[in-house]
Amino acid sequence: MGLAKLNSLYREVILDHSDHPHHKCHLDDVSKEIELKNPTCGDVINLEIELTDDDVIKNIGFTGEGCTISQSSASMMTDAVMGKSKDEALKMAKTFSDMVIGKQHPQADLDELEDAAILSSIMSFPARIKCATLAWWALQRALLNQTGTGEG
Amino acid sequence: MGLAKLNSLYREVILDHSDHPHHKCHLDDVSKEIELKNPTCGDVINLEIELTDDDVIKNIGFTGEGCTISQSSASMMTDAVMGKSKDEALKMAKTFSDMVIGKQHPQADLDELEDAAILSSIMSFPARIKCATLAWWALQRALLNQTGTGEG
Amino acid sequence: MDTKINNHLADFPILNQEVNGERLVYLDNAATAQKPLAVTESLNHFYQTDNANVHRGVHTLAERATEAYEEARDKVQHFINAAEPAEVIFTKGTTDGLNLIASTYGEQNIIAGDEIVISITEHHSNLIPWQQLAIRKHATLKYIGLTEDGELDLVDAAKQITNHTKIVSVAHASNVMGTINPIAELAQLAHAHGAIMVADGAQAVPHVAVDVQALDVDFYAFSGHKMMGPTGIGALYGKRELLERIKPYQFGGEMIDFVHQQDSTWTQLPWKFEAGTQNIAGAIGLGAAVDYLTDIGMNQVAAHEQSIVDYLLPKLVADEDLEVYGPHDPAKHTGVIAFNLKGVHPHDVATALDMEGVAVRAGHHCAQPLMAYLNLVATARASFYLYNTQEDADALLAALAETKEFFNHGTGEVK
Amino acid sequence: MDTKINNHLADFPILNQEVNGERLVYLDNAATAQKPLAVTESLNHFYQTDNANVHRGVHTLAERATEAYEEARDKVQHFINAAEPAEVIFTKGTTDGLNLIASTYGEQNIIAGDEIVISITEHHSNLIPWQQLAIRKHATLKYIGLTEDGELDLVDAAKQITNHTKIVSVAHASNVMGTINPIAELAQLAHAHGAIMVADGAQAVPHVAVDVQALDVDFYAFSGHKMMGPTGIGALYGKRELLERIKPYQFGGEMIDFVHQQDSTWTQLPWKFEAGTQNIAGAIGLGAAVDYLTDIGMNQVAAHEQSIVDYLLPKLVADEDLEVYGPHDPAKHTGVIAFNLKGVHPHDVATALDMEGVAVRAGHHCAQPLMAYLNLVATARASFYLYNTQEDADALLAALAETKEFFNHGTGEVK
Ligand SMILES: Cc1ncc(COP(=O)(O)O)c(C=O)c1O
Ligand SMILES: Cc1ncc(COP(=O)(O)O)c(C=O)c1O
Repeated sequence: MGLAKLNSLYREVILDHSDHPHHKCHLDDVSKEIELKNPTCGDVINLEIELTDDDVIKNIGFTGEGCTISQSSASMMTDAVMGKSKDEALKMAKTFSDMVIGKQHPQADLDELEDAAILSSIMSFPARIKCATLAWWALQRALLNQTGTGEG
Repeated sequence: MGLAKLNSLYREVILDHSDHPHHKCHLDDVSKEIELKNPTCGDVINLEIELTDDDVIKNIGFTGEGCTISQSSASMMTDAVMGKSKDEALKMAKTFSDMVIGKQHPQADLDELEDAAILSSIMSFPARIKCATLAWWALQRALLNQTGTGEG
Repeated sequence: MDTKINNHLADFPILNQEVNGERLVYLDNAATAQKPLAVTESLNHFYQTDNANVHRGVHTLAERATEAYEEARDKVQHFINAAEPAEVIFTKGTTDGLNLIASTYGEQNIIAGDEIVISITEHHSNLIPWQQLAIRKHATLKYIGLTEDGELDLVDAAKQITNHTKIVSVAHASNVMGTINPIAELAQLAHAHGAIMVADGAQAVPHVAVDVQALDVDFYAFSGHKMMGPTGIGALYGKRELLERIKPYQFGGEMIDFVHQQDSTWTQLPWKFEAGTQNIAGAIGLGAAVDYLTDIGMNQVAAHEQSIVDYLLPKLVADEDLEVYGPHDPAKHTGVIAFNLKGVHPHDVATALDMEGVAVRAGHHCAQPLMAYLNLVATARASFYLYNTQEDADALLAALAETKEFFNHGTGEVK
Repeated sequence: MDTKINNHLADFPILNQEVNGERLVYLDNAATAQKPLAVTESLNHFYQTDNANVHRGVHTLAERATEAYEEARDKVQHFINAAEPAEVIFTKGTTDGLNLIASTYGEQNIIAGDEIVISITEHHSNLIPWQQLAIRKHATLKYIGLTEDGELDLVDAAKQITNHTKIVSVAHASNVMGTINPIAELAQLAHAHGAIMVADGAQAVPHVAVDVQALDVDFYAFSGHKMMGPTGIGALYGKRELLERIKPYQFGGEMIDFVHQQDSTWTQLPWKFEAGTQNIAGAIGLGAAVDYLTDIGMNQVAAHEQSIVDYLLPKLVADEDLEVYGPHDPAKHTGVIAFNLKGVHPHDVATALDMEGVAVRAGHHCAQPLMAYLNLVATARASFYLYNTQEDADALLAALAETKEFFNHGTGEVK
């Protein structure tokens, strides 16, 4: 039965995050904000970030709609970067982008990603990689003050 | 030996016409004139026709340069249409165009073409058909008062 | 299922494979069609016996290649019933053909204040070329809407098309709604207002008999790859009188008569529009696809697809967990069926179906304005062709049931 | 003749045939090249196992097709040493690529009074797009002339290229003169005057190692079919910075981010320039051709062709009945050799050679202004590739001798 293989992608934790996304909300104090769309599938993410004076992510929230993968990835991303410095968060975004295309990283880097590390399974589903990276792209672009573009 | 097959195209009469073309000259009295080029190979033919008041070809001459086939075809064409009425000449042009692409015509029509009928052998050399028809095209366009175009 | 069609399954070796451990059920035909052996063999034959560049060559291979290339044009001409081969221009595909018209006829004829009328269902390829032309020329781009049923609204068409309209361009068959549009009626409307009628035949030519003269279209573009021909080839039909009037689209070898340092003259139709070396093998392969379709008969092809739609569509429509777009009457629906599984994103649906071997598409189907109009982000889409069978329809239904189960009722590990 | 190359003859079944009862000697490679089995097999493999449309698909076949298509781009990138895959745009061929630049970069940047500089040897495909652009924009089209030897005159180039020059576009290798042009030097000249450098690589990429970064060209166009790839595919290299700046050429599916009713945004490189379904199988076949050439090694290919030229050219030059164009020094001559048999029209020559199985081209070779410049109407042209052998050169020499005999000294029945 083919669907059994779906369990390798849609692990419990992923379905859980997409059913009950964390930090899916608007913030009161927004330092950085971005709207990013994935033109391929129409998914959209709004990301709001509150930074402390010394560039630590004090709060983060996302809204928007999308598939299971993009929603749970956004949820897991917000969990992982909460309380991290801007530089740490950017490094994590890089680790994530590398991970999903199969580039090697030290285990310690992957551990940093917390739940998000489980999305390494996306590698076997190349057409879905963009769904997984959309939130991390948004994070990166927001922190670097880039505008939203189509590239999700 | 492959060249033996050339004899089927370059018959004695054809080589003769191309070496010693008939009516390769300018006329004093010109009723119709056309310059036609074959853009594929750069061949060019200038055709001058003197018509009587009742539209009979009183004199005809051509100049220009081209390959063996186009030169001899022009020579044979001028022989064939000399003294013919405009309508007869147009009919001969049609017969010739049909003949070289293999369309059937009554023997009487082919006989009208005189030496030119021998160019039916061009059928086996499709890339050379344009060389053979250039002069007849020029005749037709000149008689119908059309201008020269690239179509040779 | 008629046996005649099923006999053809053996012609498509690609369908005889497993993906993800399941039999491949290819239902992405609106994106591109599979190729029968007759087509790949025609490519092999050309490359291995006749390959040469066409038209200018005197040698034997060049003669053979030229003959095969022009014979392919004749086949296409007869397939769509164009009046003469010179009215058939080989292109890269539908997109190339539509851009050609917008950049030549459009560029030469549209002025500020003119209207271009398309429909809201248009594929981006029959939308953006006109949109950008309208922007360049300060013309107005207008959209014909849909009826409740999802069909093109002819009443609205009669409103949108006015005496300011210069070009009407509509898909002959929609790649999302599964509808056949009334091109002949639109052409009449357009002509009555002095406009020309362009049709995008990408989804029509592969599936129904098309007669460009009966439709009275001025231009008609389609792709080879969707009708089982090779990629990189398509054709643009144009009425001679219009083709004569418009300027060349690209410049280069083969499309000229005389080239001087500071000016040039163009050769006759259709070559005036075929600059440079064309996709010669592609054209010949397209000719083979035309032969293949003609052999079966387009009415037979259409009837076969209809029989699948008659079987499948009511079952999909009856499923309360599914939203099915376009007309729900099978008689009005082509083999292109867009749908959504409620509560599951179409990308997840497509991934799940793929795990069951069923290949469908998910996304906006290059029709973002239509998605916005329907208030959708994306849909899944199954699309059928002559080699699909009732078993394929059943496989889709079974895989959809499993997908529903997986996402909505738990997998044994979730929820 | 090196055996490594001759071992490859078996890869070209088309060469193993007789035409007109004689062994086929294919010397029309400048028009199009023959395809090794590796290329036709890559097409068969794609069509029979992976065929799907690329990019938007979620299903397995679409993933495989996308991967194969983008892998082909990577191969081309490395083959010409572009900095990144995004700088490689798939086109229909050289003509398509050059028209793209003229219609985008040219259209956006050329204004009245500007100069565009090309050379007198240009193929119509690298001439008419610029000529028509110049006419549209009231710009000036200037020509770089030749030295006595038939080489591009760098002294003249330095005169023609001025501070008014915006675009210089020259063939990397001439399809008539058999010369390699000094593109790097021209690029330096162009850049020193603030112009961009475009090169037409149609006759270079198949035969010599090309490094677009070393040449420092801004754009570089070439065709797949002349380098043993399929017809209907080619590539255009452009520096990212320039490609980012120019507007799309065609509009349609795949090249957009967002499409609204009245406006759209374009996606990133290289897809911004690839509207609609591309020649997917063609690109993959081109990738296979690149692999094939890389496997042999471009230096080996060039050396093999040089060895034939070294053998043949002096013999042709020594023949008083022949007029040989381009440099007479074999070291300066590529495998493209244009010539005339005195007193016999080149069309008659080509027909005669064809009777001997020897396929050459006759005509103006899409270079009418060059013909006028050289005071010629037409020439014959033999052009060699890696599968040609010294025996092929001998066959040409023998057939030429017979042709001379036939036309000049009687056939037993004439004169
Ligand atoms: C130098 C040169 N440029 C351009 C072209 C045009 O190439 P294509 O016909 O493949 O577009 C050719 C081929 O004939 C050529 O030899
Ligand atoms: C209705 C419609 N028009 C145009 C196109 C574009 O065709 P192509 O991508 O072959 O140029 C498509 C195919 O996706 C289509 O479905």
